[in-house]
Amino acid sequence: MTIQETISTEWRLAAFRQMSLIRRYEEHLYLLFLQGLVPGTLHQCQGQEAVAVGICSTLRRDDLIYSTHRPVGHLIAKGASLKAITAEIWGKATGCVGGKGGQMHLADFSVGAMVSNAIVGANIPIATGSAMAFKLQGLDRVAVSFFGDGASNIGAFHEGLNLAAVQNAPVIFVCENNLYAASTRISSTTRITDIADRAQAYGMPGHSIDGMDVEAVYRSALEAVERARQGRGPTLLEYKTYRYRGHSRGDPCGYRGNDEHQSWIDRDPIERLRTRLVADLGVAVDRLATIEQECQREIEAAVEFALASPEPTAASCFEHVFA
Amino acid sequence: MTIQETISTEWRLAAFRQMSLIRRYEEHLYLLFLQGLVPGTLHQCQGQEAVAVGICSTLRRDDLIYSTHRPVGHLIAKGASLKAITAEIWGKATGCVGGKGGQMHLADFSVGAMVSNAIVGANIPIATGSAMAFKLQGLDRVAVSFFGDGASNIGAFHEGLNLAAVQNAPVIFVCENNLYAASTRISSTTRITDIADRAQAYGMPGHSIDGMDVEAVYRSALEAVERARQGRGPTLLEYKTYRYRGHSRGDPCGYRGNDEHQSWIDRDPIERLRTRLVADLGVAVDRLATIEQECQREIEAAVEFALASPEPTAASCFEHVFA
Amino acid sequence: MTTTAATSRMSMAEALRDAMRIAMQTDPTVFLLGEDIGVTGGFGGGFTVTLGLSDEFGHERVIDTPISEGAIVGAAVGAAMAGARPVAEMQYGDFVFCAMDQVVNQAAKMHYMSNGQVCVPLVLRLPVGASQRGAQHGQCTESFFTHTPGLKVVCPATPYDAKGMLLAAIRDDNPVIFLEHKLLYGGKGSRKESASVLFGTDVPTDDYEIPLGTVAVRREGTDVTIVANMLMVHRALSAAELLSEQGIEAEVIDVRSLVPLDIKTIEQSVQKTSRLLIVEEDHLTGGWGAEVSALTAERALHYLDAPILRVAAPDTPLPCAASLERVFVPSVERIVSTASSLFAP
Amino acid sequence: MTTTAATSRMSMAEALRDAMRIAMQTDPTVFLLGEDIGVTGGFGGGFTVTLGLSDEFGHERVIDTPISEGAIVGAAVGAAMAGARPVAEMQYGDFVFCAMDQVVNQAAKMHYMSNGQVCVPLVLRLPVGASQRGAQHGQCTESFFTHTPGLKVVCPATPYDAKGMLLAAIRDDNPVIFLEHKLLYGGKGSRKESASVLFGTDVPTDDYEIPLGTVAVRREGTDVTIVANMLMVHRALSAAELLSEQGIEAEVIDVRSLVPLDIKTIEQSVQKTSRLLIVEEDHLTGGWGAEVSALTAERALHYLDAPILRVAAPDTPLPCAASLERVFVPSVERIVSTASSLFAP
Ligand SMILES: Cc1ncc(C[n+]2csc(CCOP(=O)(O)OP(=O)(O)O)c2C)c(N)n1
Ligand SMILES: Cc1ncc(C[n+]2csc(CCOP(=O)(O)OP(=O)(O)O)c2C)c(N)n1
Ligand SMILES: [Mg+2]
Ligand SMILES: [Mg+2]
Repeated sequence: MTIQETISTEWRLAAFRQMSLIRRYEEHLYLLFLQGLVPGTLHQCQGQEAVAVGICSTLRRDDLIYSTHRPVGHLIAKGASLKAITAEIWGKATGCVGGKGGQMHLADFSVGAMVSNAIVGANIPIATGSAMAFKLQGLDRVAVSFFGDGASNIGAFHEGLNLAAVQNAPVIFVCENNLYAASTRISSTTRITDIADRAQAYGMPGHSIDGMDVEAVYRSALEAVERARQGRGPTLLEYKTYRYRGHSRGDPCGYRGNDEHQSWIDRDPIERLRTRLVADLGVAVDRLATIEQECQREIEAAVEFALASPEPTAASCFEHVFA
Repeated sequence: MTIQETISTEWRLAAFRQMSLIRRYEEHLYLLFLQGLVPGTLHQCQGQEAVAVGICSTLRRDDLIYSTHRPVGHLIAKGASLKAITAEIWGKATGCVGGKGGQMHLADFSVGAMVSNAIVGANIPIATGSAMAFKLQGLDRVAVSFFGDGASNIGAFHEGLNLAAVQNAPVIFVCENNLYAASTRISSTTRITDIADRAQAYGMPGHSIDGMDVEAVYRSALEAVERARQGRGPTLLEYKTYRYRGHSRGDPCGYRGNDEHQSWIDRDPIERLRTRLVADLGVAVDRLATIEQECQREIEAAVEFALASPEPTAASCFEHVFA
Repeated sequence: MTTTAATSRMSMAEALRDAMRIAMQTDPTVFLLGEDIGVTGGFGGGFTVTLGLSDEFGHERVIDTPISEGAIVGAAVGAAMAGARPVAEMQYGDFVFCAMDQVVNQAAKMHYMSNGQVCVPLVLRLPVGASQRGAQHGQCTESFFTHTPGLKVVCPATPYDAKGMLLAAIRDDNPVIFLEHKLLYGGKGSRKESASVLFGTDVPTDDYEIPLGTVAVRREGTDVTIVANMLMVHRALSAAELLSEQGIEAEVIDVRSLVPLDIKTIEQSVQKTSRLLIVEEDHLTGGWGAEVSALTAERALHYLDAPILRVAAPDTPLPCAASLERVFVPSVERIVSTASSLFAP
Repeated sequence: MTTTAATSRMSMAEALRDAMRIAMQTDPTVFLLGEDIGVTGGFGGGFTVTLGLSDEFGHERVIDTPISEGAIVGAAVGAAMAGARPVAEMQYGDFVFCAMDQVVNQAAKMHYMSNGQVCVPLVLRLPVGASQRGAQHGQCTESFFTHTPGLKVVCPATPYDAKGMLLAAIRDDNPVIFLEHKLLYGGKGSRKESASVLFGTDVPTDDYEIPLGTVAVRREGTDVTIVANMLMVHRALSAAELLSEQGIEAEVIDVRSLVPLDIKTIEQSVQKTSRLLIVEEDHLTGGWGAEVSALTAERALHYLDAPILRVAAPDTPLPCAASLERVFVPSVERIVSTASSLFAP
């Protein structure tokens, strides 16, 4: 029995639900942003849902993920409270970190989602350290570091991957290669095309995978997670994907072409999974529509919660500097 | 005509002279150190002479080299004033940087030897920047960064090589892999054996070469330097070599074995070249002995100069903070 | 400032751009490097400052780098030592910590370590200041640099100063840390910061320099000296108006250059007013204000009629929510009330 | 300090080693990481501090890392957030600039950014101080950290304090920057620093902690308060003896903890002596002494009979030659003459 065969319709329906929740959440926020209703900055992940969902579906609740400035997908996929992250984006007292974090710094410690990091690449050695701590304590937990193509050029990537390899740390490095770091195309910041090739430099396995196919993500992640859990060390997983919207709020994407954009939308991970479920597996179209409506309601409830929540107190600015 | 055939006896004699000067200089210092006569710290390069000499023999005076905490070989090979570097080691006013630098910070700007750097790896992006400036100014000068196996694990290596590659900068990265970073063997700090393999991660040529054979060093360097000078970009050159003495003053090398040590001494680059000159090319043994005596006299004169030189003035402590 | 020169209305972002344009026109060794600064169809850096410059000067002189802060500064150091005049940008000032070795151990020290034989004429531009992006995107990092010998540290508060000081900084033979407050850029359209305070003033279109190492007395007064920089200059000026209504005339000094620091002018002002209040957005403990206070306590102690007070950001990381950021960043009200307290009987 | 406990003569290096041994024995989540700290047949770090610990606790708990300062601190942050108590070492304090993002943007901020939901109980050990190795191997880096909210910063001056404070630091739930002066290690044999001043004192062999956040009054006096840390405590004490011969009785306060800072004790001393002299090996401008001065100018101005003076390293990079280093590092003579000047009519 190959791993592929173990993917059940239930798993696919769950993945469909999560990807839909992420997509619809991000689109909902985008519409609110266009109306000037979202405070602070905004880095969205439409198009990249399959990576977040495929990876996190292989993790246990006590495994840790370290996300980035673009955290919503990862957080939702790991099971974070939608209300708490939404309230955080609105800077409310009920936010997952009490309004101190904002959109780039989301967390839900109850499900192993650590504070997402807005210093590109910084979470790579940090996730490695968590993995080292698991190993030291004899635990079979794993840590995941999410980062982008752009992050693979920073020193922390090099140092973190090398240390993880030599320490045989139970960590999985997930590079979402969406071809751009902000406005800068990958071809102008490195001469290689597959970030996964860098794994060789550390004597670590590296795989470059279609990030628009949640099943491919799941299978590759499962292998890497099991490998890590069994004490056989880290893996670098690169997923080719695309961010549909701008890098951050108000980015009109003048640096990339419509054709390229469309070619990725044509491979949309959610539509691909919908087709598979409906055409190949005979799931009723309505069942998926129901799921989507449920997502929508959950999103609206989360936004309502956020809007209705109180501002943090002035005193809370001074709290939690020291433990 | 292959490049190999262009190596002349004159070239070999010059290389023999330079390697002998380096070796004898370092050994002379070592003996003085044992007598407690050398101030400050001491990082010596006995065993690694072929790399310094082979590389620098392919450089022009106006090419820049950036050395490390272990700079003597590189500096001598680039033609630096022996008196000025010796006076610097003794902290004298006549030192190449007026006593401000000490053993780890030697320079001779008249021959393109920049201040050697004691932050491991830091000179990698710096050399890259000099190369970028040459390119910007339309000059055909090149920059060389020397560093060790240990340095290949620091973020600056990664960032510097990647930037150089993508900028097509005329820089040559020379990794002297002497198997140890201080007391730590390379096998415990990375899972790969050839640092040159890391070049692939940047789409850059990388070569692993015998660093105990000055002719092999020369040939590989010539190719890389010409490549850079012609605007075809950087190269990573790794040389397998060995440091005969301790990492720094007073290191008894308890972390490595005598057999290993002896196996490298058996391939000593100076003795190898002597054999080649005498046995293959018919150079008289005496001629080499004369060269060695000349080196010895030069060294003694340099030390005398240093010892006889005045201390820097107290006022000079406050000079040259700003230009 | 020659009053006959032609002027044009410029935001600080435009004034900085104008300075870089003139510097690049007048000196072929000047070049820019940073992330997203020259991409065609892109942003012109995080705050539009370099917009259009790659069209004018080409991608060889407006270099889009990988996300490699250490190599950005390192390459600038190497280029500067090899005869060029690089202007490096961190997209946000906070990222300079990724490049700190190159700033502190390399750029700052190489002139000294070479015993004066090489110079490191680079400019490192750092957008600083709170702007609702949280703890890793809004720190005021002045005092990490003022404490590092070998670095000049400047921080203009107006478009006019921004242009003249950037030109002077690029032409200076030393490494210059050039701090730019995000809320002072005054950019237009979607990339304007929401709480911006300064939208444009008349700036000469020609080539001029403001000597580094000078302060600017923005308002004369007899009762209290308020020393501030960047955004806080503007808040101090607003505070001064309110204080004036209470009968307190504040002298407001803009320390647009922190290193070198014109402590003489501050000292003279304190001798006149006998009271000193320092206002900074940097954290209180060990901010540049501590040094100004210490210098005053050393040089002018006997002129003082009241304790030296500081209004600064608290010793907490920067929180993100607007409501918390307002608590964090010194406000006009805090400046007024602290200044008033110096006159309490 | 319980006087009944068994003691043993220890250098500071030995006292630190003893602290780590006890911490590792009493808590299985404590581990060490750094360069050359555990290699069999190796050095035990740059200054023998960890010598033998890998034999005792294995290479899994005494981890020799690659030369990757950023990853050393980053891994410590991640390990600390996952339930371990890492003790990370920079071989020389100067290399911390390679890891500054992890210190300033990560370690210091994560507790706050998590709204108190995670802790970062790590210790970062930094050997500091001039020892004839030049500009990149001898900086005193205190004030980069005292200015970063979220970090505790401590700097023992004696073997007894070193052991008790390291134990407290390891068990503290916050990131603690632990500065160790090279000339105070007092190591033996070939790895002893040539100008070492402190070779060994009686230190309890049992498990004890010195609460972080305390200062130690090393000498009582009525005429001038001298505040110093690390090596400078010893020089200040020597200076105090010479001053005493001039009839000046100095009170010497060892600020072994810079964050938290017990400013109260300093203030009370100044209220008694009316004179304050600060002595630090860090650069003058923006050193921790500036903050102590500023706090005093704010809280105790009216008690002062003389300007607040600072004796510090100059604002130059650290030169290497012994003759220049002697000019750079504050000497007993400079302390004496500056203290005396406070009494000039
Ligand atoms: C060290 C650092 N440098 C620069 C930035 C500014 N910045 C934020 S996101 C980003 C692009 C990141 O690209 P990538 O890693 O590909 O992730 P993506 O945004 O595509 O998800 C940049 C340059 C930062 N946050 N941190
Ligand atoms: C950033 C940094 N980390 C650590 C050190 C301390 N250190 C000096 S030399 C050295 C070993 C360097 O090894 P390698 O790069 O192989 O060069 P080698 O000494 O073998 O020539 C170390 C760890 C340093 N100088 N800089
Ligand atoms: Mg990307
Ligand atoms: Mg080596």
